[in-house]
Amino acid sequence: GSNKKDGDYVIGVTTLFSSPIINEYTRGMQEAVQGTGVTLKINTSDSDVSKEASLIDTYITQHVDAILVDPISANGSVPAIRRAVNAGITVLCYDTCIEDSARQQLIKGYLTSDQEGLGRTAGEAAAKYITEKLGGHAKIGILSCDASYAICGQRQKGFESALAPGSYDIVAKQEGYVVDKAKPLASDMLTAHPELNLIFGQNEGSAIGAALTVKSDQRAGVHVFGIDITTVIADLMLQPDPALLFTAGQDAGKLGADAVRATVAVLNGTPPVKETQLIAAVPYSADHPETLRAYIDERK
Amino acid sequence: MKTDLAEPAATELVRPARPSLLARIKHLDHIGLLTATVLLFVVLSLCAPYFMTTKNLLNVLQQSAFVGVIALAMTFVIVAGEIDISVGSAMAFASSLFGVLVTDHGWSLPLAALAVLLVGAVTGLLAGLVRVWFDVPSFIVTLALFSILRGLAQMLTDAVPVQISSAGFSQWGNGDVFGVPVPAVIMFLFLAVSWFVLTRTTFGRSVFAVGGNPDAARLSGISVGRIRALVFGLTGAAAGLAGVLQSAQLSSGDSTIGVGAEFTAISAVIIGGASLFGGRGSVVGTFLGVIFLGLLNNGMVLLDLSSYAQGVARGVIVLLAVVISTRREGVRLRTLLGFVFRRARS
Amino acid sequence: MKTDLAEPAATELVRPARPSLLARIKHLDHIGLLTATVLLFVVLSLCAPYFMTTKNLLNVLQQSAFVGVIALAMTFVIVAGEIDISVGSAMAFASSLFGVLVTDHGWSLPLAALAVLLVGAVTGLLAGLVRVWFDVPSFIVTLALFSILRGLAQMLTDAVPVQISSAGFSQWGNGDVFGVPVPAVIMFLFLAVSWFVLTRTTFGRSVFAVGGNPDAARLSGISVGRIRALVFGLTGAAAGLAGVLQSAQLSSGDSTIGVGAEFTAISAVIIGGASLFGGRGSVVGTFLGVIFLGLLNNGMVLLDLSSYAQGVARGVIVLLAVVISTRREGVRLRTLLGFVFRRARS
Amino acid sequence: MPTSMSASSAPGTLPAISVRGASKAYGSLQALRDVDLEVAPGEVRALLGLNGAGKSTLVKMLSGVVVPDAGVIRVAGAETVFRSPHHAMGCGVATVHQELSLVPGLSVADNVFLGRWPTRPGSVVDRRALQDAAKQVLERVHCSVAPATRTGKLSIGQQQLVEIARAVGRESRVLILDEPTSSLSAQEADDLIALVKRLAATGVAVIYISHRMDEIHCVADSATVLRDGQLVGTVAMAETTSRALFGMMTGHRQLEPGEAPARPVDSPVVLKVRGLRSDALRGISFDLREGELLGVAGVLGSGRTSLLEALAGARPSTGAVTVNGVSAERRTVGRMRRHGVGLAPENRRTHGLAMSLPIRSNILMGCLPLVSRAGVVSSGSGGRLLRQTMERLRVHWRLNDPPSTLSGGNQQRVVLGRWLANGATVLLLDEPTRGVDIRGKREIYDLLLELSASGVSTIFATSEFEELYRLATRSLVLRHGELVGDVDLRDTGEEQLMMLAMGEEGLSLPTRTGTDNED
Ligand SMILES: Nc1ncnc2c1ncn2[C@@H]1O[C@H](COP(=O)(O)OP(=O)(O)OP(=O)(O)O)[C@@H](O)[C@H]1O
Ligand SMILES: Nc1ncnc2c1ncn2[C@@H]1O[C@H](COP(=O)(O)OP(=O)(O)OP(=O)(O)O)[C@@H](O)[C@H]1O
Ligand SMILES: [Mg+2]
Ligand SMILES: [Mg+2]
Repeated sequence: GSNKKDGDYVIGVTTLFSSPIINEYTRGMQEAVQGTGVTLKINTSDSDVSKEASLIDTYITQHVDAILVDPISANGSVPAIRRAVNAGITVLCYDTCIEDSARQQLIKGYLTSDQEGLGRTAGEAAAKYITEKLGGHAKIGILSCDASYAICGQRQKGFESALAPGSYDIVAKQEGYVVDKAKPLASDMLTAHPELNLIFGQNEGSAIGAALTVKSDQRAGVHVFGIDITTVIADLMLQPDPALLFTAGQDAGKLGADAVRATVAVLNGTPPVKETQLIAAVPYSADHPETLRAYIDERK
Repeated sequence: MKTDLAEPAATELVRPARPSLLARIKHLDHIGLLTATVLLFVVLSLCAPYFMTTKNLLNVLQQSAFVGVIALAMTFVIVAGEIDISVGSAMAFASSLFGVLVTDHGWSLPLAALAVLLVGAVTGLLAGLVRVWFDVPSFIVTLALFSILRGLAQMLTDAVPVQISSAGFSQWGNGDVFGVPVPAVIMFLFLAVSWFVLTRTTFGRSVFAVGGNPDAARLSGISVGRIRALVFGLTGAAAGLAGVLQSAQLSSGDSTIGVGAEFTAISAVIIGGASLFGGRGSVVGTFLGVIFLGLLNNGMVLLDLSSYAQGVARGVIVLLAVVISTRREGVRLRTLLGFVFRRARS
Repeated sequence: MKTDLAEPAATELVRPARPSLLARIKHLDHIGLLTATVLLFVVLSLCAPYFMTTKNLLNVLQQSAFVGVIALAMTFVIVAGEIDISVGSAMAFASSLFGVLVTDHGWSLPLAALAVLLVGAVTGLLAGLVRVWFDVPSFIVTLALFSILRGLAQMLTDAVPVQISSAGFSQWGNGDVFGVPVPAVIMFLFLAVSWFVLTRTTFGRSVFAVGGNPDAARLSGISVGRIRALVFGLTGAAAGLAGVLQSAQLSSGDSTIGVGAEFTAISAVIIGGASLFGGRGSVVGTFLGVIFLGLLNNGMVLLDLSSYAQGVARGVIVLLAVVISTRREGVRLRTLLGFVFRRARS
Repeated sequence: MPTSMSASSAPGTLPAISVRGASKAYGSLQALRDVDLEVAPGEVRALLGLNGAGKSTLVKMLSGVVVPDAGVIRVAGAETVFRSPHHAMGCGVATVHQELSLVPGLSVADNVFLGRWPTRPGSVVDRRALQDAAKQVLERVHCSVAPATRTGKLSIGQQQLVEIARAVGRESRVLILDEPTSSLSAQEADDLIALVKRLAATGVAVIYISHRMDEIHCVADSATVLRDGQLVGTVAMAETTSRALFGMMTGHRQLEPGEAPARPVDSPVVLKVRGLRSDALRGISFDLREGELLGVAGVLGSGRTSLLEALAGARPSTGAVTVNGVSAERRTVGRMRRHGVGLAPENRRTHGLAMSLPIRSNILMGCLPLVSRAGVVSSGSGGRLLRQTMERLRVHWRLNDPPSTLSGGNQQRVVLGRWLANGATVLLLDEPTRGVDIRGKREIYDLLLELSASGVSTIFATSEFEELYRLATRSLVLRHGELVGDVDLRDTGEEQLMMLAMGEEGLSLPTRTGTDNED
């Protein structure tokens, strides 16, 4: 309903689940609508496709002007979104999105952190480290979230694409993206593969879990490259000779803000942007403590 | 005797006094739950905008249908004095299997659906047989199944949702019959059937007998083991059905669905007035319980509660609902409050 | 009578025979579970490289400690004939609360820890009281708490882990005493204490009495309600402790931890030979169960099993373990197999 | 009724049921060894024996519950092997087992036809047919309960009748009753016996187990006696005496029952009750003197259990109770225990004992404060206490075995032991010898007399006059929760007592619940 006056839009937002990164998204969104008359309805779908569907249906009944969705499943989320579009609601994706054909048809815009880029950024840092510190070859362990979330697969792809072929073997891979599960997994992984000298954590939980383990198991030889930035991660990297050397942070706050702005723009009649708008990864390295401190201070 | 467990207070020590008038009229059960539901309904229609729209109420029905089907079957399990916490995983497994059969193996939809229901029923049956033969509490057997089926589902799909591209199919999940969502229609059919089976057939009576006093049942020639195994076959099939419907709604086979469904279903059954110790329960009560929970979830979103607050509110309200609906004679809120205060004082 | 539930076969129809010799020597219980554990141990040390290293075994101890503490407390709950499925959320709540108290309110670590334990105990106690006063099955009460506490934890931290930066603190979770990880040490202390309490104190005896036959207990002057409430206070406190330890290990207060801990803990207790129907169980058995599960998880990772396969394997093996360890007199694998075959034939 | 109609003597007629060389061992224990039994149509055969003699085992064999190790069963001459209880019933052998086997959640009608509900095509229960059939059967056993009543609401006695109705409803050729009257009031027992006779008259063969001699004499044509799992012999009742039967059961001749001790008049009052009221009690007042054995008589539902429970603090009550001069306020079981008052409940299995726990714990659970310091149980004093208690009870139990391994009499003594160990001075016993054999009874009687001599006062509720007169010289009589008599038994006959207990209503069964429809 773009016949409305600018300012009094209602936007329904779905989030995947409750996590620091996702809080950054919503924080950015909230900040973006400060002052403008736009109201946000934010609900989490708890990584449950059917709950997501019911959320979207509820937004439809509430006659929201637009829905900003972080779809759980490339296919599974389509029908609900289609219902929304058929009900004349503008739908945009952020973070993740639905499969392409449907997306072209239904989605008025898609903003995401460059997932592959995140992986690549981490990968490049790792590649540098491998040539400089590991004499050109690494035995890598992966703590993954890709069994549960497609974007993690893209991150993995990006990460490997940045590594010189033959410069690494992936010797172990375990699915563990919640920190209390990830830590024991990392620990067992290190035990099973003493030769292991580099861990890639596909998300915040796995990166933290790996870093903590390397410390507590005193495996000085092993270093962690991760994805996502949180105060906890920053703090870990600021410690003396940190285990977590590098993380490719999503600029989640910016993503959230831009996503809302894009939505409002579309509602105001600016033509929708069909191609994906990528928010660049922000590199955080243990070698540059000042950026890390800055990150933490912003959130004090 | 089991019921001693169900109502410790109701054993010889404190026998129910001669039935009060209130108790007499209450032979249309569920008065407590009904009151609660109506209350919730009124509150929401007053506070929550858009709640009282046909569209929204139909939504609630559709959203409740999936877990509803499971809860109805769960009623049999619980009346028989058992419990099944594997249904959520079973749903995911069914959905995944369905996706794989249709998309990767090109089975026809009805055939695949049938196969999935069958597999579900058989899995449940096997679980039931393990419970019976080795006399392991069903909580444990189904806990194991809970972990096994989720794993199998992920193996089948490699945890990547399997697209099921067929316009007709998504109608199973999203279409409607004279405006009523298909899943809701199916739930109603299932309600009618299971009501009839539980209250009118020998199987239903036997379920009550087994739940109420297994020894008595055994002595009267009721094959306790068979009944126990069968009820798990029932939840298995129901989970299969729910899985297929869910796949239809999502037009894909997905191994991540159904998390926590077991808890919702069990809550619904208990809210519906069944006893976890067997021998007591009704599908109508369960249905009310399902609707109650559906309204609750829907209402909390409409009221813009934060997802955190929703968790808290859900817990509290479910507990209240159970307390109200399981008071022996109907609602009796007075006594309830009196209770709290008396305790508070002493 | 409760035990009728526990062993349908062992009601009047089949009274336990006067103890056979096998049964007599088996008064050091857990022979079945011990066998299973040893078996697992041998298999792993043969197949899994690096399994048989002190480091790794210490790791297993440390990783088992968190759920271990909870399982030990859970033993009391289950022996009393109750169940507590809120412990996972309680852990998250405790961790979050701890983080907030220390970081945001600058409490000293010990003070905060004490406060968290206290809050945990009180929460559990309240849950217990609700269960007693309103005579709602503990499954439901704790299911509600399960949802409430998770919500509160997220509210407290806004789902963002609260950094607890204090070198000394992380020692609580990662340090060691003469090489033994601190959490493990704490678990052993907890084991010793709870063994003493359950077997040597009037409270422990009362827990058994209440679980064995609440009416008999009541008529013997044991305050059944008090006991029931107290055991939940115990799990509450234990979850608090586990939460603090976990926070120490992660040096942050985190609202996402502890998912599924309730199932692991309950499995451990049942594997340990306790009866879900009360009156039977032992902390030593539970401890063995915890170790068994710890070894299992560790082994599966060492064997580089995919996370899917792990789910399946865990389910199957847990079920086997329970079957083996709950056979009435010790192991008796022969009968077990005989059973299967007989059934298979008929 | 004429014993001549006993067909056992009449040659030629095929026995309705017969078993030859029946043997059954439970693990190491030989519960039954090479027993023969033969019952003719229309015959009422009493099956006698002490606790653990093997009666129920034999019964379970004849009803397909246990599979005999050896032995041939013939029904109406045809050799049969019972595959299941169901099969046995199919063959016309209906059984009322010692333990109640009803489904509390189902209606009376459902229970009467449990597992064989009348159906319409598609195994749909024909509810009208069910109601009608149930009504008829219930009338036949003179049970006034409405078929739609929820069974859980009935009293034990009424439930027992429903059980019997179930057996009768099967129109079977053989009816087995395992201690059917053990939970019935005298009145109900008489009704039951009348019923059994009517059935026998219609040609049904009845096997009747009971520990009550008076009953046996008026119902049975003949008696088969078991001892230690072996057949001692079968005799026609007409040609034997109670004492002969006692002899066969116990293996040696019985001594004469002793006289109840004279009521102590001068000894101090230990328990003073004034205006005791509860949901089921209407202002009861009486005194109990030290060492006194006080009986409580009344028909089913008269309030005996309520009275004892109220005194024990197990059920809320108002009114003044003074124990040894100390008034007992806000009575709970815990507080009354501290006053030295303890209750042995009516139903051992469901309220007295925890069968999953060893005997040791079952005794100690009543006296934890005694054997513990600062909440820590001292195994030393615990063991000592247990030893003393076993000496007082004159038993040697394997304290780590569950009570389920003990006979009825010994199980009752475990509960008594709990209170003796606790140093109780006032014992409240509800039906203390229910389901206990004569030897067990005698032992319990001796124990109680001994205790009273040592100054322990006892109030016991009983439905057996024999027991009442055997133990007490004074008895309270309750009717509808009112104290209608405090009589000296030496000058009050059973008939008078009956009249008092039942009042004008005479012989009609008291209904204790309205019949509210649950369907
Ligand atoms: N299932 C069983 N397992 C082991 N022993 C048993 C079992 N059932 C009965 N027994 C033992 O067999 C013997 C005979 O038991 P049974 O119940 O037949 O005696 P009974 O004559 O019925 O005694 P009561 O008069 O107390 O009913 C007893 O010693 C009893 O302990
Ligand atoms: N099952 C019951 N349902 C409802 N009221 C009951 C029940 N049993 C007892 N009552 C009430 O309590 C009163 C006393 O019952 P109580 O059992 O104490 O008497 P009793 O003489 O001990 O009967 P019994 O012979 O069963 O022991 C009854 O008159 C009745 O009013
Ligand atoms: Mg017997
Ligand atoms: Mg009584």
